[in-house]
Amino acid sequence: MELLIKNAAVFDPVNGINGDKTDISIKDAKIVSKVSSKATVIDAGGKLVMAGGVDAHSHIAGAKVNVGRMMRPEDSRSGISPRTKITRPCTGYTVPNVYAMGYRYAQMGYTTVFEAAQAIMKARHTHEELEEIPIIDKGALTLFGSNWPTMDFVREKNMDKLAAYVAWGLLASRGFGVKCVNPGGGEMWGFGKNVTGIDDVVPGFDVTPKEIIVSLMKVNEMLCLPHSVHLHCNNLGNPGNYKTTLASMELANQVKASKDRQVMHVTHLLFNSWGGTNWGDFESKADVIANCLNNSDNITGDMGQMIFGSATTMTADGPKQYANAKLLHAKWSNGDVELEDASGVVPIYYVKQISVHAIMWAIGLELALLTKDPYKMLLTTDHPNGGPFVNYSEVIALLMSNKKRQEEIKTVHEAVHAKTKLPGLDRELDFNEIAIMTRAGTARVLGLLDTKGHLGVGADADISIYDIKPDQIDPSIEHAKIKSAFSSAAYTIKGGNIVVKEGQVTATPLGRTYWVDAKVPRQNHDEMMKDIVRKFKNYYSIQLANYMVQDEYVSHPQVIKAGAIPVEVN
Amino acid sequence: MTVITDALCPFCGCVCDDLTIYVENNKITNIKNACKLGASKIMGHHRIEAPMMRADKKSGFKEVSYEEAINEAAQILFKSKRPLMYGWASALCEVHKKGILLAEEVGAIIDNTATVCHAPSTLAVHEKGLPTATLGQIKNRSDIIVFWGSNPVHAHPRHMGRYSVFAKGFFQEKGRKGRKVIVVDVRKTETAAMADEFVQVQQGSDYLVISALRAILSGHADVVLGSVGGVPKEQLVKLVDTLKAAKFGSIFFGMGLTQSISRYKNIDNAISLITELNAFTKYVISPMRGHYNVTGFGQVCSWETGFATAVDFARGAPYYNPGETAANDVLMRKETDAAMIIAGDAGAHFPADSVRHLARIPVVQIDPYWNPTTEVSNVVIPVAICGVEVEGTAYRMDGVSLRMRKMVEPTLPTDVEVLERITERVRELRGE
Amino acid sequence: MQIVTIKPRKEIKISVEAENISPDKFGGKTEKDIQSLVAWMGNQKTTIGELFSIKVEGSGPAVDTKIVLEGDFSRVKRIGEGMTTGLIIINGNADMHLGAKMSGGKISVKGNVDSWAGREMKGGELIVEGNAAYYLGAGYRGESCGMRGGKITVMGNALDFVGEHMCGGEIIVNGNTGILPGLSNNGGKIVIGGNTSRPGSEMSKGTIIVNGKVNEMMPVFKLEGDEAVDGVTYKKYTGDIIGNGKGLLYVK
Amino acid sequence: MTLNAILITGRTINQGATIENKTSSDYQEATALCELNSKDIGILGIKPGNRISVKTDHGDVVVKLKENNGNPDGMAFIPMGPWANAVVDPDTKGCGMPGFKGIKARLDPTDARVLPMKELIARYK
Repeated sequence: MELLIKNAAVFDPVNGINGDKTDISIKDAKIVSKVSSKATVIDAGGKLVMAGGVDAHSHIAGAKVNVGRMMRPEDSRSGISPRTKITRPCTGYTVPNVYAMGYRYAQMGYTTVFEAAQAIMKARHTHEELEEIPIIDKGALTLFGSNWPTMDFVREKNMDKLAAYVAWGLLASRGFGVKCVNPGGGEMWGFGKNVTGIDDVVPGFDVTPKEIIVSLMKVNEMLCLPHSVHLHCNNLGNPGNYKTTLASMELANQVKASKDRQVMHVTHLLFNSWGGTNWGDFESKADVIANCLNNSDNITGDMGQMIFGSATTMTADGPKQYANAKLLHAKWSNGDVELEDASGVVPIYYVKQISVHAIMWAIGLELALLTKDPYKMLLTTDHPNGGPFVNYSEVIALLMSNKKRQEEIKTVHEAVHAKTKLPGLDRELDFNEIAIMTRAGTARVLGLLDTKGHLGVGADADISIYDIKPDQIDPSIEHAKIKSAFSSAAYTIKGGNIVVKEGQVTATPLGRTYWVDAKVPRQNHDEMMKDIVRKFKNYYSIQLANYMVQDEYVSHPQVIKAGAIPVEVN
Repeated sequence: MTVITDALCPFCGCVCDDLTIYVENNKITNIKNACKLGASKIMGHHRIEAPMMRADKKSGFKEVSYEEAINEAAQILFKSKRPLMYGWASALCEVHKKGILLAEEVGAIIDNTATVCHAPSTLAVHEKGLPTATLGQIKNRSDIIVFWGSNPVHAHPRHMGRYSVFAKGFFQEKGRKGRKVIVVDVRKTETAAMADEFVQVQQGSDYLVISALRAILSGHADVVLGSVGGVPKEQLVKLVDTLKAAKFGSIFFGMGLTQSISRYKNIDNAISLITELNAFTKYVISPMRGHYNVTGFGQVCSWETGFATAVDFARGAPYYNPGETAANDVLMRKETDAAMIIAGDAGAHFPADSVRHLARIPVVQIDPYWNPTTEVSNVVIPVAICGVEVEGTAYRMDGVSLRMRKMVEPTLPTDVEVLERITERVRELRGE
Repeated sequence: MQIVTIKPRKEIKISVEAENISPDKFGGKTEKDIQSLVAWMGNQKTTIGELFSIKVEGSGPAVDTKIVLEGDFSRVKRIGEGMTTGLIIINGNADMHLGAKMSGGKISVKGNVDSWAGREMKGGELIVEGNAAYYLGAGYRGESCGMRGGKITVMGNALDFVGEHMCGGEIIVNGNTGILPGLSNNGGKIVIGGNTSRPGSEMSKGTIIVNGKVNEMMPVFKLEGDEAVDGVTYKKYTGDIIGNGKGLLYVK
Repeated sequence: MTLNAILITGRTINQGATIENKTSSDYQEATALCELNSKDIGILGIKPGNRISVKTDHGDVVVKLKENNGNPDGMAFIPMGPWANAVVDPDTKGCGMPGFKGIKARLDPTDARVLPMKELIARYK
C-alpha cells in the first residue's frame, strides 16, 4: 500500500524540519524516499503534520487500571458511546475500557503508548488488556524497585546476578523497561510501613533505596536496554519532597549511559517537586527541579500535569495511596503483590478553588516552562493520576499560550501567585518544542528513535495531521483553535493505514507489543536462577512453571534485542 | 503414558497449580495433589455426547448436528428482544471475550455466576474499594487470619494449606503455630472447629456486629450497648484488641456475608473495618471466590465493557445496574424472552421463580454436563471441558492471572468455536 | 396549556425505556413530533407513537405541559427522567427510574412505583400514592452523592435503601420502609411514618425522623436525650459516630 | 411435630464433588438433605435419615434429615442446589442477589418421597 502526503507543514525536530512544506512518502508501513504514481495522495493543504504521538508514561492496561474500572462504575457510565460498524462500545473518562483507550489516543494523533508499570506476577493480565487495545503500538514497563530478588542481589552487591534477574524479569513479563517505584517502600508497605528517604534501610533486606536505584541503573546500562531506569521517587506527594527528588537525581552521576540517551528518567515530577513542610506552607519547588535538569545532561523527566476535574490516582506507591485515601475520605483499593511491589487506587476530584490543587496545577506547567530543553521534559498527565490523556490538547494550549495561562490563573485559587512562579512566566512553546515533548523527545527517552517519533526515511509510517496551518495562526492568541485541533486529528495514519479521519476512527488494526529480550552470560543466568527457584519453592504462591507470560499473550510482538556489555562505573 | 506437572485445577477459586496429571491414550488415569473437589472434576463424569433439540420442554430431546443446533441457537438469540446470556464462570477468559461480543451483537444482558455468589462484593467495591493482596503475601506475612461467613474446609479444601493457616512463609516460618485463626459464622462449621477463637453471630446480624467492631475500634465503645448479634460486648471489645495486635491481619469472607440480609453492605462494612484497622496495623481483605474462573469473567467484562457483571447491551452500549440488570432481576420480572446458559447451571442454582420462567422461554445450553438447566433447555450443545481439554486464561480468587493447561485432547468442539459460529450465523441472519 | 394524554396500545411485558416521556420533550411539540420520539423496548429501537396512543390538546411550552398517563405503565421505565418543569400525572403504576435526575416540575402517581424512583433528583416534586420499591431517591452505583434536592412523598411503604447517599432534598414515607433508610446520608431529610430497621448507617449529615418502631438500631448512635420536633417528642441520636458523623436520628 | 426454623443454604464438600454430575444419585444424596441439631430433631420427633417437608413463603420441598450439632437451635441448613432453591427467597432486594440465607421455614416429618432431580425440575414446566 502506497501513500503520499503532499503540502504538509512538517514539524520533525529529529530531522531538523521546522514547519517547511514537505511531502511524505509511505510504502508498506514505512516512510520511504519516494513512491510510485499509484500512491494514494493526501493533500495536507499546508496543515500541521507531525510524527504519530508517543506517550512514555500512561496507565492504560493491567490490574491497577481494571481495579479502577471495578471501583468506579460512575466513571464508566460517564464516557459511554454505542458500538458502530467499525468500533466496539466505549466507556469511561478516567478509566476508559480497552477499546476507548485505543480509539481516543488515535483520535488525538497518538500511535504509541507505554503502560507505566506492571508487576511481573500480574504481567499476563497487563498483556491480556494490551492485546485488546486497538490501533496503537504499546509496551509495558516492569516493576523491579521492591522485588525480593532485586534487593537480595543489591545487598550482595552482585551486579551480574542482578543484571541476569532484570533480563529474566523482562522476558517473564514481556516488559520493555525497568520501572522503579518508591524503591524499598513497596516491601515495607507489606507491614504497613514506608521509607521516608533514599537512605532508609529496608528491614529484612538491609538495603537502601539509594543502593536499589544505583544498582538498577548500573544493570540497565550493563544490559544496554533501549530505555533508561524509569524512576518514581520516594516520598511522592509529601510537602518538602523536592529534597528527596534532588538527592535521587544526584545518583544519576554514578552511572554512565550505555546509549545516546539519559541514564535516569524521573517520572511525573509534578508530584515530586513540592516544598514546604505541611499543607499550610506547601509551595512549588519546580524551579529547583528544573534547574537541576538544566544543569545535567543525563536526566530526563515528565510533567504528570494535573487537569482539574475527575481523576483516578493509581500507582505502585501503596503507602502513598493509603495516606491519600485517608486524607480525602475516599474509597481505597490496595493491591500488594507477593515478593514484588504494592499498589493503590484512589479516586480524586481536583478543584480550582483548593489552594493545594491550584499549586499542583501550576507546578506541572512551571516544570515544562522552566526546563529549557524540551527533550528533558516530556508531556504526560501520568494518566489518569494527574488527569485523563484526552486532555493533552489542553496542556499543549497552556504551554503555547501565556494568554490562556493568565486566563486560567484568574479562575484558580490565588495561592498560585505567592506559592509558585507560574504567573510571571511568559515563555510560549512553539510547534517544534511541542513536537519534541510529545514525539521526538518521548521516542528518544524510550530509545525508539530509529523507528518512532520522527518522519525520516526508515521510520514507521505513523503520522498525524492537524487542522491548523502553522504559518497562519498565532497559538498565543488562538489557543482555543490549537486545543481543538490537537484534540481531534484531521488524519491519523498508523503503520501506513489511515485510522482516523476528521476525528472519526476509520480502521482498527491491532498494533504491536514492544518487549526487550536481553541476553546475559549463561552462568550468570544459572547462578541467579538458583535464587529464583528457591523463592518459588518457599515463598511464591504459584509454581515457577506458571509464572512467565506465555507467547499466546503477545500475538504481535516487536522484540528488541539487548545484552550485557561491561559498563563504566565512575 | 504422559505426566503433566504443575498442572492447574479447574474447580474452585484456589486454582491450585501444583497438580500432577497422569494420562494414558488421551485418558486421565491418576492425579496427585488435587483435593476431592478438583479430583472429581478432572477425573471426569458422564458427558452429553451430541447436540440435541426439542420444540417443547416436556418432550424428549432429538439428537441433531452441531450445524442445526448452532443455527437454532442463533435464530433464538437473533429474534429475541430481551435475551439473557448467563453462566461463564466454568469457562476460560477466551470464551468470555466471544460471549461479550455476541451479547453486543444481539443486544443481550450478560451476567455470570457471581450474581448468586460474590457480585455483592463487587457492589461493595463500588462503595469502598478493596484493600487486598495476593495470596502469597498472606502466606509470607499474615499472623492473624479471620474466616467470616466462609467454610474453606468444605468449599476451598487446600486454601489453608497452600495460602493461609498452615502455609509456611518468609516471615511466618512456623506456619500454623505462628498464627491466630478466628472464625466468625452463624454455625460451628468444621472450619470453626479448628479455629483458635469461634465467634458465633446470629443469622443476619453480621452488619450490626461489624459496625459494633468499628465503633469500638474508633474509640466509641460507649455507644455499643449490651450484646450485638448475640455476641456479648466484652467479646467484641476483646476481639478488637486481638485484631489490633496483628502484624499483618487478613480477613477472608464468603457467602455468609454476600447472601444474608443487607447483602453488599455486609462486605462494604467489613471493608471499612479493614481500612480503619490499617490505621493501627497492616490489614487486607479477600473474597473466597467459588468457581476457578468467576474472577476472570469480572476482569474481562470490566476491561471490555467498563463493568464487571450484569451488563445490558439492549441499547448498543453497556448499561450496568444490579437490581435491574442482573440475571435474577430480569427473570423474576419475567422480562427475558430467551436465554443462553453457558458454563453455569441456572437450573440448579437459581430460585424456583427464575427457573420457572426459564421453563417458559426458549433456552440454549452450552455445557459438557447434563444438569437441571438441561431439563429446562430447548437446544443443548455439548462442548469440550475448559481447563482439562482446552487451555486458556483463568483468574485466581485474588486476581492473579494464570494459564490453564490442556491435559487431554478434546473430542467435542470448544466453547469458543461454538460461540464464533453462532455469532457468524447471527450476522448472516442480519444480512451482513 | 398543553395536555398530552398517553396510553399503551397493548400490554407491555418487556420493559420499555421511555425517558422521552417528559414535559421538556413534549412541550411545544405536535402530536406527530411526539409520536416520532424514540423509545426502546428491550433491544428494539422504536418510537413513542408505536407503543402508545397520543392525544394532544392545546399547545404551550414545557412549563405549561401536563402529561397524563392512562393505563398500565408498570413496565415503562425512566418516565420524566431529567425533567426541569411541567407536570406528569400517572393514574396507574410506573416502572423504575421514575423522575430520575429531575430538577423541576412535578410527578404525581396514583399507583405504585418500582425501584430508583427519584434517583439523583435535584429539584421538583414526586408524589406516590401507592408504594415505592428499592433505592427511593437514591444514587447510582459508586457515586458519592444521590439525591441533592427536591421532595419525594410516598403515601404507602418503601423498601430498602431509601435515600441512599442523599446530599439534600427531602423524602417522606408515610408507611414503613425496608432496612437501611438514610444509608450514607450526607445532608438529606427523611421522615418515616411507620416502622423501619437499621436507619442512618454511615450518616455524616442530614436528618432522619422515625415515627414508628425501629426493629434494629445501629450500634453507632449516641443517645443525646429527648427533643420535640413539630410538637412530637423523640429520642434524639447523633451519629454515625464511627466517622464522627453529625447526622440526627429522631425515634419516637 | 412441626419445627419453625431459619433456613440457610451453602456449599459442602460432597455437593462440590458431585456438582458436575447432577443426574447422579450421589448428587441427590449430597444435596437433597437438611441438617438440624439433635435438639431440633427431637422436636420433630423423628431420626436422621427420615424425610421432612420444608415449606417457605416461596415453595416446598421434601428432603432427608441429617444431624449436625454445629447448627444452633432453630437453624436448618440445606446444601446449595435445586432442592434448596425450591424454597429460597427469589427477591433480589434491589441488588441482584436472591435470598439464599435467612428464610423462615416450616419443617414437618413426611412420608412423601424425595423427588429426584428431573422430577423436581419438571414441577416448573
